[in-house]
Amino acid sequence: MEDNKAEWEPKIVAFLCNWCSYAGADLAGVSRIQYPPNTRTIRVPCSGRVNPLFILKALQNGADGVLVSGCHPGDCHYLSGNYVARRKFAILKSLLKYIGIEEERVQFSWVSAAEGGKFAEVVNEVTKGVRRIGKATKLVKEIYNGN
Amino acid sequence: METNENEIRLTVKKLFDEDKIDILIGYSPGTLPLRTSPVFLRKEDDVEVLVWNSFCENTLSNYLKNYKDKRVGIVAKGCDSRLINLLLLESQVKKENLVVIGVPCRGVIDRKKIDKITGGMEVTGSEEKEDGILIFFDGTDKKVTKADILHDSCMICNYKNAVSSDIFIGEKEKEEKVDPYNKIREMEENSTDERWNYFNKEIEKCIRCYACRNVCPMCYCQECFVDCTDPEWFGKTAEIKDTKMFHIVRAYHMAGRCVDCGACVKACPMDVDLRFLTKKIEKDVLEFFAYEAGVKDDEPPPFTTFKPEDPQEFIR
Amino acid sequence: MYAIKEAVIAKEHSETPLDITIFNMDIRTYGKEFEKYYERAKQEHNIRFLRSKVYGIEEIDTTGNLNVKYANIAGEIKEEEFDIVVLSVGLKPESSAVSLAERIGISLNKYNFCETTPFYPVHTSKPGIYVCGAFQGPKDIPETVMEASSAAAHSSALLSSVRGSLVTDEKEYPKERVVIGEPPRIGVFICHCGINIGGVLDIASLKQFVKSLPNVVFTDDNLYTCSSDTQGIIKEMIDEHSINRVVVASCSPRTHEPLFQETIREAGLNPYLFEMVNIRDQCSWVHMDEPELATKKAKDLIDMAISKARLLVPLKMVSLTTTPVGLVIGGGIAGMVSALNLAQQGFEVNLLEKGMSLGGLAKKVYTTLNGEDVQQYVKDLTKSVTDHPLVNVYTRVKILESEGYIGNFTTKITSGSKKDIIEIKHGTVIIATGAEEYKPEEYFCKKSRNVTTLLDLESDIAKKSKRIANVKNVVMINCVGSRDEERPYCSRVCCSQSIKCALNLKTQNPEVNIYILYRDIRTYGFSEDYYRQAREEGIIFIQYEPENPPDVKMDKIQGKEVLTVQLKDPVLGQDFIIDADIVALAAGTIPLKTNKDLSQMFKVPLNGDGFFLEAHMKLRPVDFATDGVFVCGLAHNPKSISETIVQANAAASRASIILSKEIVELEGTVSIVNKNKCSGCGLCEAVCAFKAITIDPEENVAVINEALCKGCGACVASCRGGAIDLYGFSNKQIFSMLKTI
Amino acid sequence: MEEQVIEKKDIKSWIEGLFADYEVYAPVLDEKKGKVYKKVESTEDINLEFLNSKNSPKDIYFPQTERLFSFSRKDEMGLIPPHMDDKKKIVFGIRPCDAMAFTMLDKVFVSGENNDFYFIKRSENTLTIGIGCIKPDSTCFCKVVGGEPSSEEGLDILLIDTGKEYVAEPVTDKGKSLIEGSSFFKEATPENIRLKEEAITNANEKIQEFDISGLKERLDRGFDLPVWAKIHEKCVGCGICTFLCPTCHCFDILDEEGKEYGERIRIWDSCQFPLFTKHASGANPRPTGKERMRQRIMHKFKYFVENNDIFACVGCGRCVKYCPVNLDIREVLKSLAGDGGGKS
Repeated sequence: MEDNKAEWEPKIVAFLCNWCSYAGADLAGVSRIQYPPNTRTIRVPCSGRVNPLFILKALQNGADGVLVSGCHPGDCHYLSGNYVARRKFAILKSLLKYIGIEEERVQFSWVSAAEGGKFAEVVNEVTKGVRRIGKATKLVKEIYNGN
Repeated sequence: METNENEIRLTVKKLFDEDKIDILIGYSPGTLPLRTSPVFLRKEDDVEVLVWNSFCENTLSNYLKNYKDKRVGIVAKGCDSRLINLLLLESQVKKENLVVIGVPCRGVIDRKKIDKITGGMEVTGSEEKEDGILIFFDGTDKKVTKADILHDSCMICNYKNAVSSDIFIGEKEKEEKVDPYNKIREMEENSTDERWNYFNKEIEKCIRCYACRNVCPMCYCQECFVDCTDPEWFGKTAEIKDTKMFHIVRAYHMAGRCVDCGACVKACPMDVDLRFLTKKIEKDVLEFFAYEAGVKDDEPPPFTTFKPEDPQEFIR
Repeated sequence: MYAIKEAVIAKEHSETPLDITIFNMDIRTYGKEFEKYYERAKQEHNIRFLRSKVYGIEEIDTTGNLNVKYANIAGEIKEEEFDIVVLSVGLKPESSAVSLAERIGISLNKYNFCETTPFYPVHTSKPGIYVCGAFQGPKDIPETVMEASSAAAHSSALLSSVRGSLVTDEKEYPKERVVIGEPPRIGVFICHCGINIGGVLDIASLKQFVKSLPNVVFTDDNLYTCSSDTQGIIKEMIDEHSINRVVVASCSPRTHEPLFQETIREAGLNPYLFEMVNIRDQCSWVHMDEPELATKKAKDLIDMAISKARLLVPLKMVSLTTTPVGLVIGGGIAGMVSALNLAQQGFEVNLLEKGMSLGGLAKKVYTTLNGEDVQQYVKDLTKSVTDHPLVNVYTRVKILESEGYIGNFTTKITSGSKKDIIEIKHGTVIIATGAEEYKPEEYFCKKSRNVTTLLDLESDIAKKSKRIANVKNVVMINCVGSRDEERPYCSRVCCSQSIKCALNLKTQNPEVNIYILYRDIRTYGFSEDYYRQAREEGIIFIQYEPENPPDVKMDKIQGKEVLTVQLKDPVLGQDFIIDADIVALAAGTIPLKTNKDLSQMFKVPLNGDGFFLEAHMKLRPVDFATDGVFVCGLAHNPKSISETIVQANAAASRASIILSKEIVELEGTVSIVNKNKCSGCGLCEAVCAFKAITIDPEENVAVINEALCKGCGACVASCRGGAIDLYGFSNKQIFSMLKTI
Repeated sequence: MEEQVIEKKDIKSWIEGLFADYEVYAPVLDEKKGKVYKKVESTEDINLEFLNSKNSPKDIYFPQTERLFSFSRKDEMGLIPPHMDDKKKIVFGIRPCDAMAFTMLDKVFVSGENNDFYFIKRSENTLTIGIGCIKPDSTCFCKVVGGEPSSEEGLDILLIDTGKEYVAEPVTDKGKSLIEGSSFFKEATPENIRLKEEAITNANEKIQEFDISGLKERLDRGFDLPVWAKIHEKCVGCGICTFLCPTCHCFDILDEEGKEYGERIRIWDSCQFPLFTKHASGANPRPTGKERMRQRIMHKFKYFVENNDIFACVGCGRCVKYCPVNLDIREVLKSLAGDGGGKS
């Protein structure tokens, strides 16, 4: 983790479902829509694959933000993966807020394969939000490296 | 109370005599004041050791997992009966192997509250009276009304009687519904920093003995995520960066599965306010998915199902 | 419908609250689930629907707004001001289509859409040429998709004798190298993609960085990694450096992963020992102005991919042999048509009918809207089905049980009076169980012999029965048992039905007065012609609102039964009474109760109304999420005979894709259970949309059916005990990626 | 050096003076954590009412989490030493039983041939000032396992409360010099000594005793006693008893990996956890609570005795008091020693 960097660039882990949001991100590329280079994508088959523990692990490993994006309700390539995930995320999101984690840290979106523009916009917003609240510290676990 | 105690003994005796059960899980006198202790009776044992009083703080349904293929009789408070429903839903127990002896419960007392009353002085003796508890300490004695020393989760309990049981002992307790979430609402009102500080102050105390997990009937995983080394979900140290994660995930795993029996807080040697987390999730599950854990034995738990109209304001 | 959809979306997306009015004559939400959408548009989104005739729009000079002049239902002239007016315009065939038709010599109808007939809805006038989509007539996506599959079905029927004859012989792969136990030896190939990547990212420093990473034994950068010569290089390098994991940093895995997997497979590596990094579509193309940060991002992405690659394991692709035999449930038009097509494609088919004989609901239908003889069609169809050597027809069938999965089903039935169980092995299932006509409680239907349903009236007309001999006044009431609380869907065909009967009755007896009481006339597509014709022939159409439906009274005068229908005329705004000799009810189409059993037996869902619910409303109109099971006909939704025929052939076409393969190869990325960690809580079973997980009652642990598993990972993410994992996206792999954040 | 006395009123000022050179650990009544041992910033925090703290002070020598070293993923085997705190410490107000536990831990970590660098570093830097238990709890049973309320084992100084004063027993040279360096102490008068003896006898009477003479012999042939199957039945397998125990010393060593660096860490472990003996293969020689409970008892009252001729138990009573299901080790010992009793 480049902590002692002069100007801090947020690192945002983005879990994108293969069939909608990842395709949406590709479309943003094909349409050359520019957005901030702060996301680090992890492609997953479905937002339903995203175990909330992944989100926590990302935060513990020093991610400044986490974005999980899937298909719009009803469009899930696996029929109900995003519905099942939505319940878990609702609970996690609320719990994190409750214990005092800034809401901007962990965010969710539905982005379809046709919404390249929306994807760029989401990354914009998320990045802005994370910049606003600054570097993550609350859940981060650092490894002692001699200094 | 005494009458119920006798009825429990008779019932159990009968169950053994009629060979309905192989083992009975109940309460026996403790070795310390204000305590009782779980007891496991077989046919040959003496049912007279069974007790039922305000010190029966343990959540007995936690032991069902140890007797999966035995015919078990169990003394069940309201909370236990709800937990049994959940264990049935998650097929951790077999209905046909179970005889649930429901008891009306007026709540159990919180030793930690008494500790406050005695100013930390060791309690050397206790007697239960109809209208309260007589405690002896530091050469003196003091009568305390039960309301002042009831366990927090008992004070807001809406299910004083077993919600479902094969045999019910005595008269049903009156249940007037109370709002269990006042404390949580107050907490939600606090600022982000206040909430964060409170969370840290509490979690800081954790020594990671896992008592909270091990006394919980719903924590029956063959291998807890926190013990898993491949992959190592989270660090194993007792430092707050790791214990935080343990408690967040533990609470998350309780979503729709916690009946607020209070076993975890009662067990915690460091007095960590674990209900601060579990109760919040209980509230969210109710508000988001209109689900109350263990009240019915046929209602699918929240994470096993979904509704197209589930809340999603938080999603862009 | 399109207008409603746009209106709702507009409301959802606009920052400021929108007032939307839809000026309309009739609302034609006859598609599956459309009626509910319409209701939500009214109730939840408060979109205003105004039954009216717009006769002018003028710009208001001062505001530039638009002033809409219209006549409302009562004929009053009104004006209203709007910011924007959107026109719902119709569809017309492209001129190119017309010239094409001329060139290939297929005839068009009077609107220049391709001419077809009700029983041959995708056949052009020229044998061997089929039509599908909007060129045949205006239509929605699902109809288009169904027609496409249907056309394919007919084509492959013609070509079945030469199926597979052009397939160049099966590709041979080298024996797969065993890499288990070897330490990871990773080869990384970075693509410039011309200037698409190289123009933005600092490839040299990427390469430098990658070299420094543990387990990387070879790094290369290519102008185009996807080019065929680079494929050659990749294969060589795999041998030369005994690489056992390959990482390609280039474009999107969604488009190129298969290519590279193919390549490494040709080099003797399991195709799943491959990981791809998208440094173009999701990096160089979208961060053009920030080359440094983009390069940094690319490094991280590659680092993540490599850390995942270290943990990649060879996956076995499950392949199943299939039984090339079809099973069709339901012997109505839908069932017979799909059975026949499968047979014509050369597959053995078993056709199951619960009744005594084939024909289904169509046995009660006599003509199509344009007067073609349905009974004759059913007779011919039945004959060709029963005569076909490849079709085994079973009647009076009871289905006892069915088990298995795509390519390998076993279904046990009894047939006829015999008790003995017939066991059928088959590769696919087509559910064509149909539906039935609603038997109304309303309007004395069950009490008076002069109140009847359209089906009965139709047979009266066909048989010239004396009940209708010299009737003077006939009243038809539409939407009986449809579009109400209990059945909030449109039965789609009743409007045409009543118009059809009205016209036929009128031809038999020009004197008769016919009143059609309707809510909206939904004669979509070319049926509109007959609506117009009906009005021309003096059939009286009176619109009513569900709030005050027609009021039918039954009295006895001198022992003779007298029916009167009372209704408020929306135009004149006053009540009026018709003495009706016959009251005919356009009773809705309702799903069979027995659908529930089938849905459980074959693990396929029903929608809220009780009809079968396809995998995707628009794009997969005959498929189910469960592979190898298909649906067609009224079991899917109310529809016309033509539409049924189209969907039936579509289902056959989809089924034939499976039946024509000896083996189906399934993805290796499936879930796997670690028994020792599983507590058998059943959460995974509950969240699996594909019914791929069951709990073994003995051991009380989850068991995955790899043939049914689609690898979505919902079960994995749900498992508290970490007992399930997903090949290709394992917890460990994702963790390793997170570690490199 | 003879016994000394210090007036109670001076105690705090004495400790105050030590803050300059030492970190001071003492019993505290923490409004959130309760009765605990911890580092104090001012003498105000010290609470000598409750010497029987919830946690034992063992973590001062043997912290629950210890960084052994860090390493870098980049260059091969780049080891980075941890920061070791070499602050001098005073453990004030420690109970004799807890102090005795320190000597017991010495036998584990300072065996002569393999010495635990981290443990030794800490113990060398630490001074222990004990206070005799004149108010033992009902759960105390030090005498049963060879201790007593006024034991000097493991202490540098022992204080006995005689009402107005404390009588101070300098046990080690470290202790002597600490007293000599302070002006608050004066020679104990015979009266002081008498009061001290009196206090000790009172305390001794208060400590409950029971007979475990049969225990050794019973355990020697006791590996397969049927009673094991019952004893553990109510145990939920948590780590409270082992983590609060002043003598339990089992640990686990693991690596925490980050992107570029990793750490090797030592953490407390508990024989009551299934994972304690679980093999990588998944096999577990102590599969159930029965084996784990047996191990805990056997280790404390047989194996350790055989190796070091003392019990690995000082009778502090913490496991009795804090067991969530009231599994009372005294009852276990009685039932094993064949002294009848034993409700479990």
